[in-house]
Amino acid sequence: MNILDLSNHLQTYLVIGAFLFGIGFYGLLQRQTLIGMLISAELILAGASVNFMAFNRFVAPDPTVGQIFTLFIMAIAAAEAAIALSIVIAVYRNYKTIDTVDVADLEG
Amino acid sequence: MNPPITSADGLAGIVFLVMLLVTGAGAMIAVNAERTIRAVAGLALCFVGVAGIYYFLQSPFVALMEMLIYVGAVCVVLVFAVMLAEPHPEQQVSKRNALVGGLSFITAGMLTWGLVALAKGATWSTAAVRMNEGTMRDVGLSLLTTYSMVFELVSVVLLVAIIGSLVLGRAGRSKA
Amino acid sequence: MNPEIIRVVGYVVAVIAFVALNAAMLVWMERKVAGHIQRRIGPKEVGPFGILQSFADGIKLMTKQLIVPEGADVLLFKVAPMLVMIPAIMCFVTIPFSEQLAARNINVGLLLIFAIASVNVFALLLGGWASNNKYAVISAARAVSQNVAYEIPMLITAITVVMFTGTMNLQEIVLGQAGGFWNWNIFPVGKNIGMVVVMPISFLIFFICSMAETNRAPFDLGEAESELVAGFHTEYAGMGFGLFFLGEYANVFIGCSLSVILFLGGWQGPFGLLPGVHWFLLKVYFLIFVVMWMRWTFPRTTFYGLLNLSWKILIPISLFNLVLTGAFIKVF
Amino acid sequence: MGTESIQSPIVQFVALDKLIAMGRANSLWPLTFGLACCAIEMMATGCARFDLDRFGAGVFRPAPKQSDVMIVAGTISKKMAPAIQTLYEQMPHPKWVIALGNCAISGGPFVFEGQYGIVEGADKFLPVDVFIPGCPPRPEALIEGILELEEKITGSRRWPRVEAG
Amino acid sequence: MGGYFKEIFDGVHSLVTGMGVTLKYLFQPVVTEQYPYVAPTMPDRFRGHIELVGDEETGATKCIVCGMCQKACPSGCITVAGEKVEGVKGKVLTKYDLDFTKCSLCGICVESCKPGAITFSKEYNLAGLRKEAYIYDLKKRLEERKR
Amino acid sequence: MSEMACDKHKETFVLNMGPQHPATHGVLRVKLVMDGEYIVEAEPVLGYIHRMHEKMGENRTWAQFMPNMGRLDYLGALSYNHGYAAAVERAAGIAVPERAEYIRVMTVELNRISSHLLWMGAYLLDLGGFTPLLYAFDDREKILDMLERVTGSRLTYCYFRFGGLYNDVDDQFLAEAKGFVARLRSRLPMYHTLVTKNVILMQRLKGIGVIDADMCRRYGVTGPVARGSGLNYDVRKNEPYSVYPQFDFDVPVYTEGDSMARYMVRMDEIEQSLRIVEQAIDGLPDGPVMAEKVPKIVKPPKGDYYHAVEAARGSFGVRLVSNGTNTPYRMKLRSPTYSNLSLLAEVAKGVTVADAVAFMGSLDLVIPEIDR
Repeated sequence: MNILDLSNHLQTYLVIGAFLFGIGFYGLLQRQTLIGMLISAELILAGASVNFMAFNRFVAPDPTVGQIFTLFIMAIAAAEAAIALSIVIAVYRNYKTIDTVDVADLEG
Repeated sequence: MNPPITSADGLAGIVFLVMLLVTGAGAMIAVNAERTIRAVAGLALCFVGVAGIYYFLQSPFVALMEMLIYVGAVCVVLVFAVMLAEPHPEQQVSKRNALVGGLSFITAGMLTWGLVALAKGATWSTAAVRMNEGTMRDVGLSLLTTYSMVFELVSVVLLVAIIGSLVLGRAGRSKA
Repeated sequence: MNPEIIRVVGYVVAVIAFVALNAAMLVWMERKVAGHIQRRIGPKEVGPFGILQSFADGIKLMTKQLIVPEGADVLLFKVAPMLVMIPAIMCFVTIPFSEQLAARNINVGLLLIFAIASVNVFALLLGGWASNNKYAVISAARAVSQNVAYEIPMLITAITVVMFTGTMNLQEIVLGQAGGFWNWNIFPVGKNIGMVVVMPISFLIFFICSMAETNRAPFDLGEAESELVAGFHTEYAGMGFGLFFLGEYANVFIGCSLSVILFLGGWQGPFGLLPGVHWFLLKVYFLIFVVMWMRWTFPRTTFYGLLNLSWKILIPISLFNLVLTGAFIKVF
Repeated sequence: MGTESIQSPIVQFVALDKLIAMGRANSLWPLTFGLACCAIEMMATGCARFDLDRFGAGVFRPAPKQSDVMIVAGTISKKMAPAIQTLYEQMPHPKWVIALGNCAISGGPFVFEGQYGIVEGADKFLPVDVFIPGCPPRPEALIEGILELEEKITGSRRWPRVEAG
Repeated sequence: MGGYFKEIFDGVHSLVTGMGVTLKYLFQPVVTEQYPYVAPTMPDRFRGHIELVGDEETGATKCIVCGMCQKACPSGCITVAGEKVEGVKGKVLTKYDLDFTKCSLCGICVESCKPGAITFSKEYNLAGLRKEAYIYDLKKRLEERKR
Repeated sequence: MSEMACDKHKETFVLNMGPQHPATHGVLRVKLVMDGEYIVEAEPVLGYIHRMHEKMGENRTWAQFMPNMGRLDYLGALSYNHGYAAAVERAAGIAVPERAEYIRVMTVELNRISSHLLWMGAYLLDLGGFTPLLYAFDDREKILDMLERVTGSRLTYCYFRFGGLYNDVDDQFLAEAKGFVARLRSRLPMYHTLVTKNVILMQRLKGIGVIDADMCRRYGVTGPVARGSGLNYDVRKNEPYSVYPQFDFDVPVYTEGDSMARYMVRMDEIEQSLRIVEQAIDGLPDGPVMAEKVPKIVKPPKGDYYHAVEAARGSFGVRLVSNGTNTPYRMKLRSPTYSNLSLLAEVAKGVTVADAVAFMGSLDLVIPEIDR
């Protein structure tokens, strides 16, 4: 496999998807703030989307399915970002912080 | 297939490598940056890379939508969140202790390793016949015919999101 | 060497050179137009008619000391001006100056421009935030909410054009308007009599939105100097500021050329005259002149007036236009 | 003053230096900065009848970071002096100062024995390059001051000298 | 609904007429006086810094060293000195210094001068690199002008 | 300049407007406590151009204080000349020849027009419109040229003397003034098309910074600001001085109290001033311009004197305390914008920055006059 020919192999995309997922997962566990967690979640979604697109390109019989799925994920992500923004702001208004440790009394 | 570096394909290969690099670097910044604003910038960088990868997957439409929605909207919204909720760039949030960091790193590393091994090991059967070319027109057609449910769902999700964020934003303002 | 590579490199160099020269030219033109509107001369002493004024400014800006303010995010502070410039240059890739003169003919050219231009907003935000300056932050927030608000009617009107022409390929959109100004999309008497009602309004909305998107007066809230000193580039000195400036003019050019391509027939000449790049540039520079003319005539709007204009007037009308377009395409 | 605080390079490119000096001299962006009466004459100089923009000096920038020349137009009170100092320090090199009007040169008519409120001249705390006397000076004098500054930067004068009379 | 459209129409109309005004001026001649090329003439009463008046015939100063100008000046920018010389009535001017950087151009000195020995000059475009250049020795200037 | 001071528990932050800020035309500093784009509290900080005028008055002879008047309010310097000269004349009992008073009124009104024109331009500059400033300056330069021919200076006039004028006007001035009246009358409709009727301007000014008459009374607000709030108070009419009673002019009063009303008052005042100038030119009597019996060194008798005039920005009063010597014992200047500015803290509460700028501009601030 030539290094310049990577773009024509399914594995490349799967690996990068896995990396994005892994990095996102790590971030989700390790990040402290709501915004940081949201960013990590977006990375996980991006990893999933890359996989969808890759399968769509190489193995799917109908090459529109993956694209539509990715578009759907995008819409979800956009909605998620909007909601998250308002949650973050609401939390900030009430607790004056977005540190999840400080917001722990949200539980009860 | 082994394109020479000076040919058009070779050039495309280099660009692809750059895109991979950008994606990886962006993701790393997004997760590891000390300042939230840099994390968002890293996320934007990562999404630009992902958009490039989509372009190589022969779907320019999705690639451009990725740019438009993620970089132009989601990241901007995130920066807004940072601006509104974090007026002290100097003040850092407490770090989670090293044990959690190490554990999460190990967990995530194992997950990634497993997935990569899975991807490498498996053999993928290519579809014998492709129904269409997957161009923009095809995407549009199937979005309005076969997968019209997705279309409707997206609109419902967006509507709910709009109403939800309005309600949340409103509630915060009520004291003023 | 492969001719493909030479072609690519050639285009990149040509586009960058064009962006820089064009910005220099536009700055000079702006100052001249402003001068004559205000009954004064404007730049005059540097070169004939002061045409070298922008180059003097450029030399000066490039040799200025670079200052990074205390407490600023150094990396983002330095990256932001480039982030303004790079998308602007990339947008030029797909703009067809004439039938042959386009760096790349992309099937989704229109979408490409919108997608890449949206990065510009992000750059303003980063620049404003990284400056560690309150004026810059407020200004960046203003610029972005304005951009987001005006993106909606802009995209909707763009969709009406796409519905009407049936393509997102800029070349094909222009080719569809061949054969005299009665075929231009702004007043398509020759093609669809119903659209005559819709298109001029669409053009106006699109033009206003593109002005708002590029933060030009009377929508230059981000740079409202009486309120926010110099806006998001308050802390930028020398070439950092110069790049913001270049980027602004490049964006003005892109906005106007999009208006020309979508509505005014691109490189097509009126009366069925021979098409060519000169027609395109003529129309674009005329629109840019109108933009400048407006800037030197009107006071600045307020933030709330601006959002009202977008949400109460432009978006409803553009939605109505969209519906009408669908109807007219079916009827006529 | 001005350029002197930048270390002179080891290798000199005379032609390039000249070009840079020409560029700087013809693009002196003043800071929008009015203190008192003279500021109105400064505005008048920028307006249609005198048009400072002819010399490329008409781009009044509101932010110190983007301006090259500070026109101290008016009386400097002791309360204001630190702010002016800050503004000057915020301007990037190379930078110049023009003291416009008698107040900025020496305190002008507000100097009297036992005065407690004003700084007697901008040159007490700023490296002033060009002095323009008058109370207030006519706009022509400000144009002359800009030309004088250009002469100082490039070393030669491009414009005819006007003898008053 | 009608009000909505009327508002839009009125707004657009006002904007277009406004643009008409600026367009009209765009094509009108400029009003700029190009200073270094065209020197303006100052009106007779223009107040530059003060200057000693020479006698029309001899060119000698009319100043009688009465010190009225020095006393009248609100900012104290004038310093006059004279000495007794044999054979001449009154004092002879030895020094007439003007610190123009303190002057407020009020004209009280010119008004107070009984013999009309001082007048306003027409120097309207002073600018220089040194502030000491504006501390004038008017007596020397008069003598230079005589020559 | 911009310390990142912010109160963690109030969600507000402090924004500095000035002392070097494009919106303040001078060196006013306004400390704004902001909640997002909204102002919670606005506090003007004065003293950045304090030039000790009142102190100087106690150190100088009566005549030597005259040049200071030109530097107090450099936009309407002649009104201040007039106020001070009239106050001293009242104190010393000097009668002024009628021709001198006519010329005083004529030049003061021309000065008022130039001040209002500059205000209009600078206000539009605050609101982001650049071109009206240059058109206004175009007209203003004509006035300055005329006044320069008469007084010798363009801006900081020192033209009036106790008992009359420094020197007489000539026929050329009268002809030019007449020509100018015609010129400005033909230009005013242009300003209204370009500026007043502009929908953006209307949006920015209508209903912004509303002041009611009661507030004006409480703060001692005078001039166009008070007249924009329905207070029909003009020193020229209410406490007539000089030869103003001989002229026929109206006092424009608007009741809305918003920025637009103040704008309209000033624009209307330009027209009224043109009327006064026209009448003064036509009715200019012959005679001397200097009273005959003016002592060389003015020494008003012991006492306390006050004289107010209508300056471009409101009622300008001079209070003199004389102990019979050739220097004033105490000099108190009542400057109109000082009172007008004190409205800011109350009005700016709860408005956006852009509206605060529109409001501040409509007060027509001249900072050296506030700080004195």
